[in-house]
Amino acid sequence: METTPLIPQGVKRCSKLQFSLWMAVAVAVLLWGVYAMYLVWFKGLNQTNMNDAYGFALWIWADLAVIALGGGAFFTGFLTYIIGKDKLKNIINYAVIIGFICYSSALLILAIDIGQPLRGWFIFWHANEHSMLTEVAFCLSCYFGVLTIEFLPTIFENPKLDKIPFLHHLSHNMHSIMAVFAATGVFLSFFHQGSLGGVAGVLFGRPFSYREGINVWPWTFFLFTWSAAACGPCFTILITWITEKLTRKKLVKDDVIQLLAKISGWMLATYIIAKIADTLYWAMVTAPSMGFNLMDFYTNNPVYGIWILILEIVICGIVPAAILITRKGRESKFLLMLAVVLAVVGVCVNRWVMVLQTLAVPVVPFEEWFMYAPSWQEVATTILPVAYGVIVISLAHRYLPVFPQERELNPSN
Amino acid sequence: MFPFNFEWAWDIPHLVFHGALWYVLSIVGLGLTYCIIKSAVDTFREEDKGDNH
Amino acid sequence: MKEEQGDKHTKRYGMVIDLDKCTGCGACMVACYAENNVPFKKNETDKLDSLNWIRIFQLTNGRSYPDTEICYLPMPCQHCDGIGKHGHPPCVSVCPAIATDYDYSTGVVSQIPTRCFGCRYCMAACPYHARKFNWWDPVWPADTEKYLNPNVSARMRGVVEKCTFCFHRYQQARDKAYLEGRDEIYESEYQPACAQACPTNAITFGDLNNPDHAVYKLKNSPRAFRLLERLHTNPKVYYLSSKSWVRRAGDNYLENESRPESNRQKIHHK
Amino acid sequence: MKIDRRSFISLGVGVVAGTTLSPVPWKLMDDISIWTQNWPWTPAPKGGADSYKTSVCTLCPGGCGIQVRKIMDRAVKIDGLPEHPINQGKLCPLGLSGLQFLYGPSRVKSPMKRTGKRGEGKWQEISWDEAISAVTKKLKELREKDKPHSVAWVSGADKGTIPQLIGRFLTAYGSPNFIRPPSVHDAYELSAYLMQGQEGSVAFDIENSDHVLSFGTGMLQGWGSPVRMLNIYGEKRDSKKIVQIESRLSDTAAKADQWVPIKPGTEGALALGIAHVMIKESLYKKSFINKSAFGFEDWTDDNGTRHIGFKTLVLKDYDPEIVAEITSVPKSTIEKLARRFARANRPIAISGRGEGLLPGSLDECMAVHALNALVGNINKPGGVSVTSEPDYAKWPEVNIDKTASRGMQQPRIDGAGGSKYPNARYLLHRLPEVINDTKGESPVQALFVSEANPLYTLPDTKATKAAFDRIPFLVSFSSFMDETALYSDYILPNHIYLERYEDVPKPAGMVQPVIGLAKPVVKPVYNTRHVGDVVLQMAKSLGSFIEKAFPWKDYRAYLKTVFKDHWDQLEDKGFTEVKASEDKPWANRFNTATGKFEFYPSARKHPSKKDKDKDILPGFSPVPIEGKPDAYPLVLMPYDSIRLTSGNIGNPPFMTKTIDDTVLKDQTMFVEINPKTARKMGFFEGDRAVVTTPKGRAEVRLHLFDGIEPGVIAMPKGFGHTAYSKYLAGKGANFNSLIGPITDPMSGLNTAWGIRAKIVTA
Repeated sequence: METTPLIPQGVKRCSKLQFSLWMAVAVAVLLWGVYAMYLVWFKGLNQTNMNDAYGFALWIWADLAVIALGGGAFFTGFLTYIIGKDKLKNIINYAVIIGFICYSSALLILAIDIGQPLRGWFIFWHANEHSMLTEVAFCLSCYFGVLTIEFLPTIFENPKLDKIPFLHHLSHNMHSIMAVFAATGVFLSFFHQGSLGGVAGVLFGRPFSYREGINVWPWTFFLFTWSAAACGPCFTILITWITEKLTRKKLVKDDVIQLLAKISGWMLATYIIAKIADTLYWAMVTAPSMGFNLMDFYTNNPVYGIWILILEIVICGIVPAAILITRKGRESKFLLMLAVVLAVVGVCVNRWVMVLQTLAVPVVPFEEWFMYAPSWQEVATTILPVAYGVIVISLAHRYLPVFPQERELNPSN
Repeated sequence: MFPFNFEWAWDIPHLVFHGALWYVLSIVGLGLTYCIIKSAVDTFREEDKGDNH
Repeated sequence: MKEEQGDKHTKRYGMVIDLDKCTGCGACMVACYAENNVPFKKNETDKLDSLNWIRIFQLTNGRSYPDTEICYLPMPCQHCDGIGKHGHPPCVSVCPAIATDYDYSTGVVSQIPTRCFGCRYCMAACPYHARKFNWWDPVWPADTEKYLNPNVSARMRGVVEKCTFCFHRYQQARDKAYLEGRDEIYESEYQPACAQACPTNAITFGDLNNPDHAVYKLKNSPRAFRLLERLHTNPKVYYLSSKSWVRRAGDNYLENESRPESNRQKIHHK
Repeated sequence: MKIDRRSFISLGVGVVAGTTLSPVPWKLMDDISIWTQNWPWTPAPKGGADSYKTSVCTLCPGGCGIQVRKIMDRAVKIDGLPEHPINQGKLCPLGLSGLQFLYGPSRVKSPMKRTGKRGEGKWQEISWDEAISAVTKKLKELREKDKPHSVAWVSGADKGTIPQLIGRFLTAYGSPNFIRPPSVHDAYELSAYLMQGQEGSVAFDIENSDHVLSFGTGMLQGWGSPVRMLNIYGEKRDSKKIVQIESRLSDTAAKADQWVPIKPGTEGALALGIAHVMIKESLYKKSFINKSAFGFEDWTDDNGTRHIGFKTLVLKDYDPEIVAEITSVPKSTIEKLARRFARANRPIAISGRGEGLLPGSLDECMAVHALNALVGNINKPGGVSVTSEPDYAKWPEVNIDKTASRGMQQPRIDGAGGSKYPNARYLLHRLPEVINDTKGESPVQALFVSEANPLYTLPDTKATKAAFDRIPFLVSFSSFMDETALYSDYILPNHIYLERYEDVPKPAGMVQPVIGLAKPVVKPVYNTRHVGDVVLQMAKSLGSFIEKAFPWKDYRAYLKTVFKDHWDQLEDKGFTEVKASEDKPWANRFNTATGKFEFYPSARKHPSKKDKDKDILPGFSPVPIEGKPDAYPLVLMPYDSIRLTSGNIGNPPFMTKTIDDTVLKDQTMFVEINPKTARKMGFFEGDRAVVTTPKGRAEVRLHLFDGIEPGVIAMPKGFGHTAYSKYLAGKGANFNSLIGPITDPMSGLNTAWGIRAKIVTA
């Protein structure tokens, strides 16, 4: 264990060799993804298994999923800075970093996903404000900016950078008005998380995902924000737990995790009630008015059975909510982790069906179900952000004072 | 995005959407500018102090 | 299928396709390729990776030999008017960059390939799969580049394209009318390539608001139906069929649900 | 050091900030976007002056008028010519794809000489002079050997000035072997000749008919003039009933008022069963039968021999009960069909399967034609008539020398018009058999092929190839690298129709005597030459009396002489009506020995055996197909799709693009099979399988289709090309490679309509 000026004082870090090996693995995976990205950019989207029925596929799912999971940043920020749950300051840095990774990944995937990446800025320049995607793009970019601002002070707290007086002050000053940034971020997040829900919800040509709502906002708008607020913190807890396991030390105190888990639990519980109500209304009113029975969406195809609805709502919704809102459930390490994993899976399944199953369901009566499996290029470019995330977290953890409680929990010899 | 884009219209959806957008951008921009200026001022003051010592 | 009497000055161009007449010969598809510079590849058998602005579907009544019946159904972009008052097709409002638009003076849903940056949200929105993506760089082998129509730009890889009701022909007709000092465009002056070519005259095209145009009357035929009307996409492409199973195949119905009586009563059986 | 580093970092930060705040990145972003909108590898078609040229499409014998839109010197679109009487501004997918032939990848761009093995595709470009002298050298050599009759010319058509020019060339040279590929019209014309004594083309006035009883004719799948038929269907649908009799729910059957499924190959029996009902219920037109028909009732000839008539034969042998058993069409249906047909005002019965590239059985054709006689709807508006060929192309006789004269007296190689098949004119399908059966030197020493692709279109591809291997000199005039061109020794590429003059005779089956003129709408794109000019140049090169037989400067001059009075209108409008001088189309004139319509065609003499009345009268004997049922439990039939050409013109990429994914997937074609048959054999939709017939095998996939009779499988014609470009070659299998010809012993025509087959898992 060595300490250089680069590593925050009073914390233990693994050896340079160990760190390098770990990074090498991550970089190798990253390069694989970069190669696939290169293929897609230079040869075009024919490198994917998408087609005219699957204009949206794995990548859009990945986008929706990482943004939902990155929701931990805004919701923890909301709780910390706006509600004033000061305890959560002990995890907010990490939540912000995870959010930062998720959002930058989402932007990268979007840049790969569009057919004309060099014209991608048209979404801003020639914006159609009626499009949910425009709203997403603006909020996503703005919020990514906010996340960067939220992340920067932590970077400046690196011992080496902190020595630069300007950065030292900047870090301090940014901290001092962080609530303003966080509030803006929360405002943006409420909208783009919702807009992502709106993306599928407004498709009145797609009976599987179409939902009524209030004014221009379909119910999915609110459900997406809600579920991101519920499951994002779960993802933060999960990643914190994984980081603790990998670094073999405790980084955040249990009471912090418990508080976050409890709030998540109640969010999840209320969300799942709303989701069930939404599903019932959709299955009994919306879809039949379009000529569809609930089971039309879950039969006559090799993949999408009713199991996926049960998985999403019962197994990955009701079960984790029940665990998290009960003290006993929360306090059992196993049940807690089970619950956060289920919640994370649940939100991913929700995003999957809202994108992929929406497109799989035949709407024209004389068409059949459309099935899709991603090409390796799509898989590689989707794993790319994971590798990137591992690298950023590793670097951040090694060089930045991410966890305020780390020193207290791991007193040095 | 700007009033000089030809698809711009002075209607309610545009005003609501872009109003919100520019509002947010202003807050973030002003906040950031404030931090940078304040930090620069702080830095100079500190240096002045250091000089005085 | 209630139609309000439209304003005489606002045109709503639309199409009526008589499925009783359509023999599935494919002339509309080929005429469209030739008119609109639609490219071709070695393998065009993956119909979800095949640029077709109009595609012919074969419908069957699902009964076994010898009671089987088939019906051909050509499907171009439906140029939906959308929910509520027209101008809100499923695809237009979702496009983040206004690369597709609803033209209020004609009702045509346009597509600007140079504006499109290929997000494909419109494709996800369109229940008819009328929108096609340029997955590949278009290639015209040998000297085939020479036959390209200068009135329609060739689309580059990475953008969405679709049927435009041959809007360039409308522009040409409008310019001609203007030069001749006319306000009105004659019905015959603006016909898309598919309607022009159709050897059985199954495709009729014109202004749905204009009582002098053939489509005006045809759309109110008791044989008329539209695809997926229950979604309120409000298409401007009408179909005619004297077979009730075909009309039923145009939309989704719950088991034991019947088509609305208003349509069924008026059917004359041939 | 520290300061250096610091200032370095500051500098870097400054540069980045400065650049970001400067207009450079924004301008760059904009420029890159503009570049993506104008990618140099995505063509931007140039504009220019707009013009339209009228012409006629000759991609099939339909004779549709076209207008070609041009931008400067480029042809950019082909549309139908609105004022043309055949297509009225409409066009079929093939005609609309025309420019893909003009500019497409399968064109032969210059005269070529084979350098590799036959079919290997190794060529040397040669000049036109070299090409013509190479060909005439061979012709001279054969004449010197006193073998002018060993030259044969396969021409895609026999009507029009180019085929006549070729015919004249062969006559002058001394060969009787002008051969045209078979067509259903061979059977129609032969039936009309035998029963009506009229020579000429058979016209079906479907426009004015009110009831069409079709025995499998692909009226909407390319039969006759395809756009004319589609136009009638679209425009006059309500004024007529269409009944389609066939064992597969074809496009025509699907659009008919009634589809009558039938056991394949028994159509003739059904026609006779219908005749039985009409006669028995006295529903036939007595005025016509009594006054204008012969052989209906029993009769006694000059020698006092008693003969049975059609009535006796039909009443005795074709009771609906029996016919129902043969055809599997229920008795009640037969009766209904007969009554409806008889009660219609202007009913037409029409035979011939699919698009009509196969002549089919003469007996069947005559049996169906007998129905037209029973309703007396012959040589009448709304009926079936025979129109003589217009006689605009008349030239002085050719003076020939002794060699040529001896050559001309030799029997035709295909046996048509000879002692065995006296009534047939061309029997191309027999050519491979004749060559393969001849020991020693091939009877064909030189084969010329123009506007035809026998190596693809003839049944039994293997045998055809074997025969071609024995022909020492093979010349193709094809504009495209088709199978025959690919296999030949020299290619002398013709202009395509958009680059050349050519008269277009009245399309088959049509009443109105419309003659069209194809005109060059663009300058020749490649180094090709009009086959008419090449013939004239060959004649010139052969010299002496042959040269003298062709006194024209070039083909256009010749064409102008031919059309004299009609030329101006042809040049101006692109079409004209030319009536045969001595024939009124509706004249009720039978040129038979009796001067009547003959149910008992006295001209139908079987050369070998003693004729029985039953052999002469239209009757039904099951048309045999190859293969034993125990080894080959299924029956394989071809079907024609209007989206897939099956003749000498290979399918253009546009049309191939329209083909459904249940017909072709990747490079594999589908064979249609009834779900019941498939289930019994354990097959599912899309399964890969191998179809085997006594003639060949093909790897296919299976498409379960309810519209096909159990036990029957069907595959489209037009796939399985080995030549042309990658946009066609290698897709599916050629039906002709799975079937052999079956020669009708009476007429010599090829009657094969299917073959027995089996399928096994691939």
